[in-house]
Amino acid sequence: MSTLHTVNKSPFQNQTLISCLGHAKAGDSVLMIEDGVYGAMSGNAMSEVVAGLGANIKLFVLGADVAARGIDAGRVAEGVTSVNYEEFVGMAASCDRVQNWL
Amino acid sequence: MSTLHTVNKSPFQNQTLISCLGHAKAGDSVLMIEDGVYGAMSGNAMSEVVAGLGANIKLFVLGADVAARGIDAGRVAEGVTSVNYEEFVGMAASCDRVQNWL
Amino acid sequence: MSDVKKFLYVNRKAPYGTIYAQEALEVVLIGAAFDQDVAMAFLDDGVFQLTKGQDTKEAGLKNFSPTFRALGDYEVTKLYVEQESLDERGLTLDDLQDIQYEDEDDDYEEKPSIIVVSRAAMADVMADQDVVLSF
Amino acid sequence: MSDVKKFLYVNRKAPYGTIYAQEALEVVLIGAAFDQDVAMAFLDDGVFQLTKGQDTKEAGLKNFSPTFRALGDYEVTKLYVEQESLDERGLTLDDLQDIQYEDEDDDYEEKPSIIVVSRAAMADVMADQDVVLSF
Amino acid sequence: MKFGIVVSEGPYTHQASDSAYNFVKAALATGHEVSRVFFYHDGVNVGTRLSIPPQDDRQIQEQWTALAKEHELDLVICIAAAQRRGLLDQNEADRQGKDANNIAEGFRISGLGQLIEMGIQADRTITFGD
Amino acid sequence: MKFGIVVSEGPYTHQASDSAYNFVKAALATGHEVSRVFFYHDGVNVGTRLSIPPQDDRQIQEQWTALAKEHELDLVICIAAAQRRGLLDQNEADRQGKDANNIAEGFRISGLGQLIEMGIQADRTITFGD
Repeated sequence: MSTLHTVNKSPFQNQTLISCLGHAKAGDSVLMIEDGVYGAMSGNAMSEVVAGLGANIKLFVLGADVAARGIDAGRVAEGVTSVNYEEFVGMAASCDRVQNWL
Repeated sequence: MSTLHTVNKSPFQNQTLISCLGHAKAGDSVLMIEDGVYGAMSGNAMSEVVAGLGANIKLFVLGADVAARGIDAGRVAEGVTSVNYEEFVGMAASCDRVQNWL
Repeated sequence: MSDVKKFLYVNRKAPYGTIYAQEALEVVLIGAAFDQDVAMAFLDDGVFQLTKGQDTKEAGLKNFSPTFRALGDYEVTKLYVEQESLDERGLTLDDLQDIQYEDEDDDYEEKPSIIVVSRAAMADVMADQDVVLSF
Repeated sequence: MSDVKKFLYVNRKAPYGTIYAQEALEVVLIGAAFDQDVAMAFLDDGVFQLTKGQDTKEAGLKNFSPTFRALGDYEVTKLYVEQESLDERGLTLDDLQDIQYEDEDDDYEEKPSIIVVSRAAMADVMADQDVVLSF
Repeated sequence: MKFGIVVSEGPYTHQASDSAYNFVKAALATGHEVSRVFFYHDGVNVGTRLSIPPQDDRQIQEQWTALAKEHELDLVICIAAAQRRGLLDQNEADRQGKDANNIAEGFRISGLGQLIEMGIQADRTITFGD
Repeated sequence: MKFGIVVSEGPYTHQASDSAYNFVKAALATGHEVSRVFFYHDGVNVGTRLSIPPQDDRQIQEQWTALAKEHELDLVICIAAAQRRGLLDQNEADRQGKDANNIAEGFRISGLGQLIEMGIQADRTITFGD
């Protein structure tokens, strides 16, 4: 029994990613989309917070939204897996429910 | 030469109030409106941060938006002045410019 | 899967600045007719939706907060409110509306609809749903 | 007051998730025809607007980032970017587009439009304006 | 697997309707079913036929209308949210005494019950919003 | 003193248009002038005459139309933002080959230059948005 969570807000501007990670359970997946993809970058003021809160959670980022924002793939933090829309669909199908953090 | 700043976001959800207070200059006025009025409450996790950053700034809150949200007038932090729309207009007129933090 | 699904309406936003709280209530009221297992969750700024004494007259807005007290009539009786979210905002149960329902299985006794839960318990509630709708 | 006003366009939001960055640029381009003293400020998530290498094809969005490089042709040559906002986001000037203008007062020499300033200096820029439009 | 999709924000202003469109296309391309797309809050504005986006930008309403035609998608606009925001079909315009309608081909207006019904019938319900 | 007002969000969805309305009323009541109200981004949706808000709620478009009539306010809807979002007057509908228009009485559609002009002419420019 696991949940796929999506987050679409920048963690520099908005508390939503922090709240999501604080409620996700061990083994859940969190997918960062839209402006949420900034939460997947390494080497910034939020990186350690995200890595710490996400330690027991599987972290993903939508590659299309990473590319749109000019984030080099090499800047995506270690431990975050980049997926495309087909894989997003597959994740939604294989979890038990989807919770969208807006 | 002073600026009237307005902030309309909850500081619990969004970094805008912090950014505004970090850019306002000594003697400027910051008026909290709409969901921004939560930044004017005492006795919570943000109160000290706001009081600290706002030490040299005049803090105001729109009474109509405080009442709408069920915040008792006694819960507005010390040092924050409640104003009505006519006073808001007067403040906008007597400053040199208005900057709206959205 | 049984015919009854567990629906959770998640409220994380303050009222009035945006319409999400109000339009979430409209969904909940309509959804009540479908005989599903329904609950609402209030966390983060969503806890501000439940404050008592909301007076929107001077702001010129529609005060929808009385609707929360009508939820019991629609058999929406589980309003989970997160303790940590209250604490961070300096709120206690006393600051919230007294929302009750009549328990038809217990001689129509009036019981509180608000259930204050820890963040960990809120995570358990969320993980126990079939459908999560977020506002 | 002189006939020329100082206009500052303040950009605090990331691109693409919302339209504000794109529609701010549309205002700046139209405003350039009015012969005012114009500058743009990029702080908080607004610095993300200027990153190079934006590729919106797979997301199915319109890539408006090349417009920033055209600003010089419209005599919009002052793009203030806040150092602390870059630092917090792990960005350096190298991550941003190279935006230049031809200085007609200096034999059309190409000069950088981006001016990286401290938060204190950004506050000074803001306090020196007649009109501040926020996006 | 059957997906139900909620779109909660208007076109262009937020990326939500683009993300939903990409998700629905990918779901259909990988053999899944999309039982309904429900437009709520400002999402109702996706369904206006009066928008004229710049020619070099994506045409969001036309994308949805074409996708609905190709895959017989059920694009439902919430009537309560639509009334607040001025999105009408001819039936609603007649009923409310309005002199025009603005709904686009491929969309239909119906009640919030359709959202709950979608949640009951779909295997997964996913919201794209703000 | 002359105020110029920008409204950047749509009605009901955000409080911005309500706050702007209250500010404008208060400015007029205290002897100030409001040189123009400029509707940008989703703010253009304030000017649709097709909205049908619940009867027990405020009627935002009608409030603006009445205030404009009483005080000869200049309510300007940005044409570029309006085209994206499907807000048209008859002139625009004719020009773009659309079969309907939805603009309300008291509003007019014009270019972004009107925003800059307002900034130049007003003593203070204030934005209500999100």
